[in-house]
Order: sequence, then structure tokens, then C-alpha cells
Amino acid sequence: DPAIVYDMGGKFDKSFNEAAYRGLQKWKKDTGKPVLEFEIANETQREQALRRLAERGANPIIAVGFSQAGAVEKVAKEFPKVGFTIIDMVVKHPNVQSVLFKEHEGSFLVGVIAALTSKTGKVGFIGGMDIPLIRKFQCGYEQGVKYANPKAEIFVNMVGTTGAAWSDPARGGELARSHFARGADVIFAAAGGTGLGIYQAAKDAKKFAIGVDSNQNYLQPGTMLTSMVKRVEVSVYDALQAHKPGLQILGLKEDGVDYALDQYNEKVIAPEVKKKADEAKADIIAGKIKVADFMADPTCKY
Amino acid sequence: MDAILAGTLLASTLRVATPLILCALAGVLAERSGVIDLGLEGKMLFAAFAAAATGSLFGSTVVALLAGCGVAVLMSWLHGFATVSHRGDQVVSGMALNIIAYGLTAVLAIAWFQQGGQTPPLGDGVRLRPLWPEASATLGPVVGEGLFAHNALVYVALLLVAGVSFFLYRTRLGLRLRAVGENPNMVDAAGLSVSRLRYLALTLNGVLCGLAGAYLVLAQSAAFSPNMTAGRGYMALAAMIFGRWKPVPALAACLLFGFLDTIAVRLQGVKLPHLGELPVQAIQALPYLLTVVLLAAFIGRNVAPAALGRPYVKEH
Amino acid sequence: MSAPALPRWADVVLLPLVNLAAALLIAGAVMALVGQDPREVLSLMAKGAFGTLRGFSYTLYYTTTFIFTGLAVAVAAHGGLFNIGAEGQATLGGLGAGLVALWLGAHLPAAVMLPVMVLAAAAFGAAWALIPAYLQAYRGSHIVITTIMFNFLAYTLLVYLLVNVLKAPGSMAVESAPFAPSASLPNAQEVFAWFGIEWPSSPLNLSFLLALVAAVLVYAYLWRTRAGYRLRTVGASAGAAEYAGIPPAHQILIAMGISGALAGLVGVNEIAGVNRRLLLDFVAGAGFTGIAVALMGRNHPVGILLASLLFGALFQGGAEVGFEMPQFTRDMVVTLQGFVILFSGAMAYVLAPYLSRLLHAIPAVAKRGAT
Amino acid sequence: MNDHAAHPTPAPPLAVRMAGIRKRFGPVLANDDVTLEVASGTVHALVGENGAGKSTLMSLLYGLHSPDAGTIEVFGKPAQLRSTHDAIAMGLGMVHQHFMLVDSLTALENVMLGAEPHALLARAERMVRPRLQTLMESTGLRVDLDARVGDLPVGDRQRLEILKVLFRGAKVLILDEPTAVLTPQEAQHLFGVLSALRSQGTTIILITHKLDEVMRLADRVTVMRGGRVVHECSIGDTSPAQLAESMVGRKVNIGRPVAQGAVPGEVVLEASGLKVVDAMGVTRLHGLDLALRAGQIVGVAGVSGNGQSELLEVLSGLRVPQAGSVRLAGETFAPTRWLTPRTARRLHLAHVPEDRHARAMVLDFAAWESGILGYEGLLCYSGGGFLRRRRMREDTRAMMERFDVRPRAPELASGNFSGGNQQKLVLARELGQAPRVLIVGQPTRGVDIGAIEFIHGQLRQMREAGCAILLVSSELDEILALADRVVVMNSGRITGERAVEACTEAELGLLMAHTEAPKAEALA
Ligand SMILES: Nc1ncnc2c1ncn2[C@@H]1O[C@H](COP(=O)(O)OP(=O)(O)OP(=O)(O)O)[C@@H](O)[C@H]1O
Ligand SMILES: Nc1ncnc2c1ncn2[C@@H]1O[C@H](COP(=O)(O)OP(=O)(O)OP(=O)(O)O)[C@@H](O)[C@H]1O
Ligand SMILES: [Mg+2]
Ligand SMILES: [Mg+2]
Repeated sequence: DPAIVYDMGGKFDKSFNEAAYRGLQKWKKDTGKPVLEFEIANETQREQALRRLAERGANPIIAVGFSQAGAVEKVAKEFPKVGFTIIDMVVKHPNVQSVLFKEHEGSFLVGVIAALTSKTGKVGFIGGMDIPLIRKFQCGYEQGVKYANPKAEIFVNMVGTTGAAWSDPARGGELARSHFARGADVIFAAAGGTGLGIYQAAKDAKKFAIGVDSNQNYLQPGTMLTSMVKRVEVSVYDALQAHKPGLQILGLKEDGVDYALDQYNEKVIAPEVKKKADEAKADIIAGKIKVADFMADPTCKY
Repeated sequence: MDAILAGTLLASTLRVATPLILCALAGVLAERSGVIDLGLEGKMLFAAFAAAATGSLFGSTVVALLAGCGVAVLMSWLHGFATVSHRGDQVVSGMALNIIAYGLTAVLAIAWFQQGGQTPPLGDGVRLRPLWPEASATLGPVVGEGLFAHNALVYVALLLVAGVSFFLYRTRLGLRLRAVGENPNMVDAAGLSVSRLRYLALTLNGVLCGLAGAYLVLAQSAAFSPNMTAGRGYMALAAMIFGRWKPVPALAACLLFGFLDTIAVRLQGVKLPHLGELPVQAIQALPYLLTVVLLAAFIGRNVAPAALGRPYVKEH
Repeated sequence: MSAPALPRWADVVLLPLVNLAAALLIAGAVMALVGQDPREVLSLMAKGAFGTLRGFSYTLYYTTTFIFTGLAVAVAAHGGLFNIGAEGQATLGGLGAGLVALWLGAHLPAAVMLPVMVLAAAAFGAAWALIPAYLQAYRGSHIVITTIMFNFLAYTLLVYLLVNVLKAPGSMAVESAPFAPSASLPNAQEVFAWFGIEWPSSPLNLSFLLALVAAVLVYAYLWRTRAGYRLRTVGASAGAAEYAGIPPAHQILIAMGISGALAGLVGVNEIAGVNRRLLLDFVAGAGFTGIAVALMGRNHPVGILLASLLFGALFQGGAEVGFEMPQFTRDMVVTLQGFVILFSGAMAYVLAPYLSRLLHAIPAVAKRGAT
Repeated sequence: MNDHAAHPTPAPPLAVRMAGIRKRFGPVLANDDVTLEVASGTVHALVGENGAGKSTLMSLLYGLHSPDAGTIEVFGKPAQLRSTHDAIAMGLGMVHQHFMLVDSLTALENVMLGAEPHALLARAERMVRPRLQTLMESTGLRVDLDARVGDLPVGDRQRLEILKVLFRGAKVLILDEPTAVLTPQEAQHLFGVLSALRSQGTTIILITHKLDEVMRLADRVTVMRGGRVVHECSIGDTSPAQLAESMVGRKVNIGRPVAQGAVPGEVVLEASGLKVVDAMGVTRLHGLDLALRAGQIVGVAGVSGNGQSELLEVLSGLRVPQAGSVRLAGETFAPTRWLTPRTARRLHLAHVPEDRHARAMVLDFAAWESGILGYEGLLCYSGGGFLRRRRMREDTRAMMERFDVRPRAPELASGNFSGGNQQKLVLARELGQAPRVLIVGQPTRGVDIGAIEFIHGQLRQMREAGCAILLVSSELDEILALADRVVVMNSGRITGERAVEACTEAELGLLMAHTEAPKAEALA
């Protein structure tokens, strides 16, 4: 039976890991098969977990999060018969499936939505920590904003430099307030658990916030403008269904990323905004719009 | 424009400083009575959890506040039981409380709310809202937004600074408390109970920590999430030492920390003259760096209470 | 309470065990409260930590790190200083080891490389501790604050370097490129392989021996050398030190220097020994655990070794339980550690009087206690 | 309740009755079947060697510890003294051997503490102040109530302690070595106060090592040795010599021996123009000159707090003066490059500090570790940087033998020796290094007469051996018993210098008492 190893955030981080968790739950329900799970508590456990699970005959083993790459690489060598899946990172090995998402494309879309929804022409971005993944979100988001409103102003803040940066809603709320005070009326949060504080602050200030990874619209209905969803649950589900080694890159085209529209936010997204967003989406898929990828070009020129 | 900036900086400084102030005062009380309190972080965290949990269950601010303070007081008493009644090491006890709080809150939250350690968000009815939201409209950005658009706990914290200094320096109990932190033998010889005084200090300390924790979930955000105190307890401890174990200087230190933090937030991504845009980390390091610099520049030797950290042994 | 004093053997052996039992009892109650079977958990833990060779290797690997931080805190404490900054000093130690590995790894053979990494780790850790020490000694800046601040600064510095300088380009992960083979400390598996002994793969590596050596050296330094005598004098009585012509300022610098160096060696274990690349968060709170370890070990190397082993077992055992029982979260492990620190550390002597009454009820013991 | 008392109860009602008291501290049996009966309205002296168990007995009476066995009655009522609170309630008050004051608080706050009549300090002070004023009038115990205790001279602190006790309405006053830190004048004054109190009906228990005080003030006296009562009688029926003998268990010759006509050698230490300004900006030493000759003891007399401590610190290298210089063993030191304790030792200058707890030893080191404090650098103790632990233990044991330190336990923590024995250990260490210059502060403070006799003997031997000795003591008779030359210090100046033969206690007392500094007269 298969196994999954979550990243530090834990399977209930309301965003990335939780998406994987949902995919797993769905698969469990559909197939009724058991699945082994483990939450990392420290760096060493990554490798320990993968190895332990492999030894217990788990197959495939899904490692959620780029930080697991090193461990996967090592353990995959030791267990060539076991299939591994790593999400958000590439590990080149015959028995490893690597899943990447084009977060920049999804971020572009929510950027467009943010810019079009903003009345002040000022929008915010709050990232958990200043690391490449977050810059990738930021880069795509900025492009989207500028695409929809070249004169738009964007405030950027990173929460912190320690692990606590991903679980400090109080500070998140404070950062959000400072953006609002500067006139921003939409904030895109890519900060894990810290986001909850940001969404709350948006609600208190009657401004908009944009969720990340999972569809977080339900958290604060009415002030959650939308969420940049990363369909981790889908890829986890597929991986559990049929593990196929090799590289998968999921973007808008593959429906790997998207902006979320559901009963919680259909009222807050204006029809013309939705129209523009969908056009942009079509253009990106059609290749008419090229969204710069921070990973390809760290300067994020566009 | 600048008025608005000043106003928001001021407002944000106060909001950020409030939990630090409450914890620092708690620390002052405990350590002035001779009991080192490294457990501020843990008490604040557990209080936050208790407040959030009860708040969401009973939907009542009062209950939430009481629960927060109650739990923190219980932890203070445990600290007292270990260190005052049984002369355990005060530093270890504090560390232990921090670690227990860190783990146990998460365990209980997961077990009771099945949301991976988060508690359900509190309704606006439960949360502490600004007393006078329109303040900025009527009084202008600086005074209004900066000073008058806050929730009750912010003002309570400021009042408590006055309250604690009055208690310490103007009342009988305060006198005894300071004495027991300086020379417990003398207090004992004077026919007073050293442990009773220290328990009193710890009780008040618990209440203050409880308020700090409740503030995090009732005012700053709306739900508990694991480890949400994120080191504030240690910053408060630093502020207390920075303030030389005195309430008002401690307040100043907290405000300073709050201000530096707010400034740092503002400077992120801003192009500075000559320097250009500094890396985010440099800005984030600023508050800590400046604290050290100020400490080295202005503050001389800290004068800790003479009996701080020494368990009182009747012999000798 | 005037119960007769415990006989030494009971104080050293029996009491700690009783305290540990009490801690497990309470933690067990908590587990039961959240619907887990304590007995199963504990047996899984014991098995996980000591049952298998690999499990034991993991236990010893964690132990190694705690020995370093525990010794660090203890040395500072003997100098009368509260080093709450082992966390940051360990981070810098890793950075030191990492930097030399990345710069020189390609050019130097292991025989040269590894000692250099050890030295670099110690040097960086010491340097990071010496700044607060200097401020305490000559500016009176309270070391408790400055070391707290330096923890934050250390994290920040590491993030900056990893993200902007050391990160392997094009990679999402916030970590440096892997070190050259010459820059990785042999682990138990490799070492035993030299002697043709089969050993399971685990993070346990040569730095465990380094830790043991460090413990011996710390003991010798503090209690067998003149320098250690002076350090302890300053820690125990500043006035007496002055009278004896021992400048406290120097001793503060020495104490923190050694303390920082020891903490820095955590970097050797985690970076050179295990991860073999520089990454974020590799200290993971070991600096704070070190405070508990030192105080539980009563600031004595032997005590610290035992306390480290205990905590190593808790970490490893906890992880193993996590594998077997998914609903047993990592937070449960943390809670358990907390209770152990509380009972075996802070409340170490709560049970002593009752225990000694119990013992003195037994005539044989009473006789021995009397002598 | 218990009639197996050692003595038939005397006629006047008993204020305190302790019977069959036993108290053990770990290995030490501090009190062993002790019986003490104190008639009310009398002064009862309690004497005995260091470690005899006097303080312990009193701490039991005052509820600081509880006895392992025995009964206590106060004014005929059986007393269950669970805490000092109970003791105070029963009309007991104690002035401890070590002051029980909070330096950072004012005198008034210290007096009030625990007995504040109102929850608000301001109110309480307003209520207490007049009562204290009258009390100060009636007893003559005058103290500046608003001064920080830390700034008060010892005499005032002593008075403050007694005020504190009387303010709580104590009917039985326990004084543990009250005069140990007082000048003759202050002691004189204190005795006036005490006899006044007695005549007002207060009962007084007085612990002291000074037999003349006993003879002068006490009505009855109890002698303790090794935790037991060895003698109990009324003053009329005893003599100092007899008391001394029963204390020590052998004959001791007290008082001043015939002065040997020792010929002083050349000057080995010469200080000139020493000026010290303390942190508060107060000038403690006003350009002081002093010369020490080989084979001569120079005694510094003076009310404590007149610069003697600063003088000791400056000469031993613990404090750098603002101005002045000192010549020692051919080297000259100026403030820019003052001698450090280490150089001082290198130049064979040994120092026995006034405050043995804060400086002379590390209380939680084992005796054998404290036994080499300051000399750890010597090759014999740390060859090649490693401690020679066996050597350290052996030497410490030898010191303990030579100076009769009890108990002879090099492994025991320094802090667990009684005051007198700590002092002997320190002297043994410093004298053991055969110094050429010896700087001694209060060598016999709180030390029993057996030990005093011994210590004085040792100091005289040092002099015979040609050591130059500076002796600072608040005990005039100690100075008169030891010194060859006497220097009187008053507010940072030398107000007089005499050859010992030319000294009378009265005159010295006057020189010491002078508030404004007179011309340094008659420099013989
Ligand atoms: N305010 C405090 N809270 C927690 N622990 C403290 C505090 N201050 C000191 N420490 C404790 O006191 C001991 C001494 O620490 P530290 O050396 O920093 O204080 P210090 O020597 O009095 O500082 P300073 O040299 O400024 O007087 C440590 O063991 C530590 O446990
Ligand atoms: N708290 C204690 N713990 C252990 N031993 C103690 C303690 N207090 C006193 N002792 C021992 O009990 C004995 C009596 O001590 P005590 O202080 O009563 O003597 P003393 O007569 O007051 O001596 P001194 O004249 O020096 O004051 C001494 O041997 C002392 O070492
Ligand atoms: Mg005594
Ligand atoms: Mg004495």
C-alpha cells in the first residue's frame, strides 16, 4: 500500500500539505485502501521517514515539498523497486516521478484579478519567507498585476526568517494592516498558516485577500477574493492511482494551477473581472502571454 | 501623507507592543520577587489556546479572557510548586513550561477541533474590536488612528504599567515583594512567608500572561494556531531585562521593540537613498541589531534583583 | 520537610528513574485523554529508540547534538553566564563548516578537509558567542538579551546566504549544492564497513566520538586545570575572583568562547555528518534542548551525557511511534519531552523526601544511609 | 509539662525556658540536650567557641528552624514556633549575627517591613514615623530614617536592627554578637541602651565573644561547648578567666601580653598621597601617607566607614586610587599602572580581607579549593596548567591542622564552616605563603577567644619573622594587643599616630570620634 510524507508545515496547514492530504483522503474513500502517513518534525526525519516506509514495503511513496528532494534522491537509489513521487522539485532517477507546478501562471491570474478588483490601484503581496518558491509566486503575481494595470503599485512583505514565519497569524495580520494603511485593498498571501491572520485582517478592514495552494475561499466568505489553487490533491490522487516515473509540469493548460471560483466568492468577483481573467488564462494557454518564471530567470524581468 | 504614515506607525507600534508589555510586566513581578521566569512564552501560548478554545465554544469574550488567565495562572502555580515550594531550578522549570505548552496546545487542539492544531475562528462578537473605529475620521490620522482607534486590551496594558508600578512602589505588598527579591532571609526574619509572597507574585504574573495570550487571539488574529507566540515571550523577557526589572523602562523597551519592528516592515522593498534596495533579510535583522547596539551604547550594567534565581533555603 | 537525606546511590540512580517514571505517567494520562494507548506508545518508543541497531544509531545521532549544546550551556553556566544562544551559535557553526566545505571541498583531501571543517565550525560558533560575551564583559549588556537577539540574527544571516549566495541555481530548495565527498564526515555504516562490519545506514557519524571527546575535555578543563578553576571561581563569586586577581572580563570571554565553540560543533554533526549540504533549520531547537540537558545533567559532563541519551531516545522513539500510529503526532513527542524536563529537571527533588522515607523504612538501606 | 529540668526554677518568672533541645545539621549535632532558662527583666549572656551552637539555639527559639527534640516555653506558655511569625507574636525579637536588612530600601521601609500599619506605603510611613521618633527618643537609638540602608554605617544598621525588633513590641530581645562590628564608642552606647531597656523590663539574651561585655552587662551567663551547656551561673559567681576556661576547656591567657621590644626594620611598603573617590563622588581617602616597616605591626584604628576599607583595597590592588603612589619591594606603582592582586602576591604581599564571605573564599567550593584561592597560579598547585589536586588537599589538611580548623574536612563546602573557622582557614592560607607584607582586615571579627588568642599568636610570629603587617580592626583592644604603632583614621585622613606605649584608649577614642579632621598631630 502507498505512503505519503508531509513537509514541516504538517498535513493541516490549510494550504499546500493539506491539499495533498485531501487528495489522499479522496483516494482512500474511492479505493478503500489504507495509506501510511508521516509528518516531518526535523530535517533528519525526511530521509528516515522515506526509508522506514520503503522498508515496510510502501509503494508508491509520495514526498510532499521541495525540501524532500535530497532525501528522495538518496532513498530512491537504495530502493530501485519502489516508486517515489516528489512534488515541487525535480529528482532525476528512473523510479522517481517529479511533479512541478507553474505557480507563476496561477499567480499571474490572481494578479490580474487583484489589479482589476482594486479600487486604489494598490495591491499587496505577503510571503512567508524570502525563498525561491515564494519569489516564484511573487514574480508571477506582479506580472499579472502589471498586465491588468501597468500603473498599479505593489507592496511586498516577507513575514520572517525562522520556521515561525509560516505559523504567525498575528504578525501576518499586522503586515496586512500596514498594507491596507498604505492604501492596498487586495492582498495575495503566500505564507502558510500565517495567511489565516491576513485573511482575518482583510475581513476586519473589509478589504480583499487572496488565498494560496488550496481553495481557501471558505475561510472568510465575502472578503476572500479568490485563491491561487495548486491542484496538489489531483496529482497526489493520480500518483496513487498510477505511478509514472519522469517529469510532470502542470500549468494552466494541464489544469494544475488555477484561480478558485466557488459559492463563497462568486459574488465578490465582478463578471467583467472574471471575463478578463479567463481571457488571460486562455492567452497563457495559447502561449500569447509568456509568464516569466522566476526559477528560469531570477531577476524576474517581464 | 506623512501624518497618515506617522499615525499608522504609531498605531501599529502600540498593537505589536501590547503583548510584549503585558508579558514584560508579568516578568517584572515574578523576577522582582526573586523568581526567574523563562516561561512567559509558554504561558502566553497556552493562554492563547485556552482563550481561543473557550471563546469558540462559549462565544463569550469574558469566558475567553477568564480561561486564558486561569490557565496561565495554573502554569505559574506549577512553576511555583516546582521552584518555590521544592526549590527546583527556575530556568529549567521555565523551559519545561514552554516546551509543554508548545506540544500540548497542539495535541489538544488537534484532538478537540480536528483542524490540525488550529481552532475555529472566533466570531466578531467574541473578538475585541476597536473601541472607537471612527477616531481617525474625527481626530485625524495621528491622534485618532494612532492613539484612539485601539481595542480595550491595548489601553488595559498601558494602564497596567501604571498599576504595576503603583503596586510595587506604593503599596505594602509591593514593598514586601521587592524585599523578598532582594533578601528573603530578612523577609522571613520579619515574620513574613517567603513562599506566600512569591506565589502572590506568580499569580499576578499568570494573570498578565493570560491577558497577553488572549490578546493574540481576541485582538490581533481570530484563532489559535500552533506556536503562534513565535518568540514574543523571549522578546518580552529581553524587554524586561532591558528595562532593568522596572515597569516603566520595560514599557519603553517594549515600545522600542514594537517601533523597530514596524519600521522594519515598512522598509522592506523600499529603495533607500545611497543604499538602494536592501535585501529583505537585512531589514528583518534590523530590530534585533538595533536592540543590541542600543543595549551596548546606552544601558550600563543591569541590576538584577539580588536574590534572583536563588531558591530560598531556610538554613543559613 | 526534614526527611533523612537520600543515600548517594539512590540520589544518583534511583531518584532520576522515579522522576522519569512520573513524567511518563503524566504524559501517559495525556495520551489516554486524547484517545491513545500509553502502554503501546511507550513500548513502541522503547523499541524504536533501543530495539533495533538502526533505531539505536538514530538515538545516538540525536544524543550527539544534545551533548554539544548541553556542554555549551554548562560551560557558560560555570562561568556564571546564561547562554540562551546555543541555537544561533550552532547555526553559525554549521555555516562555518558549510562554507569551508563549499570553498575548499574540491581541492582538499578528506584527511585535511574534515579537521578544517571541525575547526571552522568551532571558530564560527565561538565568534558568534564572543560578541555578546564582549558586550557583557565590557559594556555590561545583559548576555541573556544579547544571545536571544543573536539567535534571530543567526537565522537571518543563514537565510540570506542560502537564498542569495549559496543556493544551487535553478533549484527550488533552500540549500547549498551537495559537498564534495572529501567534505563529508564518515557515518557509522561507512566506518564499520572499513572493519568489514555490517551496520545499518543512519545519520550516526564520527562526530559522536567527537562529542565524547568534548565531554572529557570539558571535564578536564573545568575541574583539572588552573584555567577551569579560575573560570569556576568567577562564576561562583565575582568578589572572590577579584580578590584572587582573576579578571572576570577575561573569564566571561573564555567561557562564552568555549561555549560557542561547543555549540558550533553541532554543525559538524548535522552539516558535515548527516546532510552533507548546507540547509535551513538544521539546528531545530537543539540549542534550547541543550539548556534542559545541561541543567538536568547538573552541569556535569557525565550527567549531560546521560541526559543527552535520554533526549536522544525521546526524539528517536517518538519518531518511530509516529510511523506506527499516524494519529500520534510529533506534538505528542514534544509534550512528552516537556514533562520529562519538568519532572527530571525542575521538580527533581519533589519526590525525594517521600522516596527517602520509603527507603529508610527498609532497615538495610537505613543502615547504609546512616554510615 | 516537663519537670526534668536541670536547675530548680529561680524565683522571678521565666521569660524563656528551653529544655532538652536537640538539633542536628547533617553530620553536625549543633545542639545536644541544651537547657536554657532566662528570667524576665534580666540580661542573660550566652557564650562559647565558634560553632558551639549559640546561633543555632537562638534560631530555634526564634522559629527559624525547628528543634529535633525538646520543649520551648515563653513566659510560661508552651510555644509551638513553626515560623518567625509565631515567635514575634509571642514577644520575641532577634537581632541576627548577619544583618537582616535590604540595602536597596530606606531605613524606615526596613523597620516597617512586615508590620506596616496600612496597605498604602505613604499612609503607613506617616503612621509609623512618629512612633519611631518617640521610640528613638526613649531608647536613644537614633538613625536617619530616610537614608538607604546601603549607605548607612554599620553602627546605624545595628541600631536599626534593634529599632526594628523593639518596634514590633518585643519583650525578649535576642542579640547575636551585636558588638562584633561596632567601635568602642558605639558598643559603649549600645550597652547604655541595653541596660536602659532592661530597667524598662525588657529581657535580653546576649551572644558574644567578649567576656568584658558579659561581666559588664549580664546578670547570668550560660557557657556552651560542642553543642552542649557546660556551665551556667550568675555573674557574681564567676570571672572572665573561669568563663574562658570553661568555654575552651583549657586555660587561656587573655588581655595584653608584655610587648616585645622588636626592632623595626627598613621600610618595605610606602604609600603616599593616596586619594580615593568612590562611585558616588564621595572622597574616601584624602591624600593619605603610610609606611610599613619589616617586623612591625601598624594598627589602624577608627570608626568603620572612615576609609579603612578603601585603604585595604588600594594597598592590596583591589582598587585603583585617583591619585598617589605606592612603593613595594623596589617597584613603584602609580594610578596609571596600579598594582593588581596578582602582582601584589608576586611581590609577597598577602591580604586577609575584611569580608570573608564576599572575597576571601568561594562559599560553594570545597575547602581544599578555597584553600589555594589566589595562589592557584603557583607551580606547586598547577604545574603545566593542570591542578595538582592531591597537593591542594594535603596542603589544606595541613593548614587545618596548624590552625585547628573544625571540622577537619577539606571536602566540606567552604560555606558550611562556622564564621570563626572560615577565618582561620583564610589566615592559614595567607600566612602560609610566608609573605613579606601582610594586610589584615578585621582578623578576629566574630571569632571566639580561643581562636583569637591563637590568631594573635600567629600574627606576632609573623612579626618576629620580619613581616611588615598592616592591621585594620574595629576592636581597639585588639589593636592595643598587637600593634607597635597605632594610626587613627577619621573621614579618610590620618588624625593621629602613636607608638603603642603612648596610647590610652580614651585618647584614641577621641581621635576616632572627631567628626571634623584635626591636624595630624604629634607625629612621633
Ligand atoms: N532576567 C532573567 N531571566 C531569566 N534568567 C536570567 C535572568 N537574568 C539572569 N538569568 C539567570 O541568572 C544567571 C546569571 O545570568 P547572567 O550572567 O546573564 O546575569 P548576570 O551575571 O547578573 O548579568 P550581569 O553581569 O549584567 O549582572 C543565569 O544562570 C540565568 O539563569
Ligand atoms: N545551616 C547549617 N547547615 C549545616 N551546619 C550548620 C548550619 N548552621 C550551623 N551549622 C553547624 O552547627 C554548628 C553550630 O553553629 P552555630 O552557628 O550555632 O555556632 P555559633 O556558636 O553561632 O558559632 P559562632 O560563634 O561562630 O557564631 C557549627 O558546627 C556549624 O557548622
Ligand atoms: Mg553564631
Ligand atoms: Mg560568629
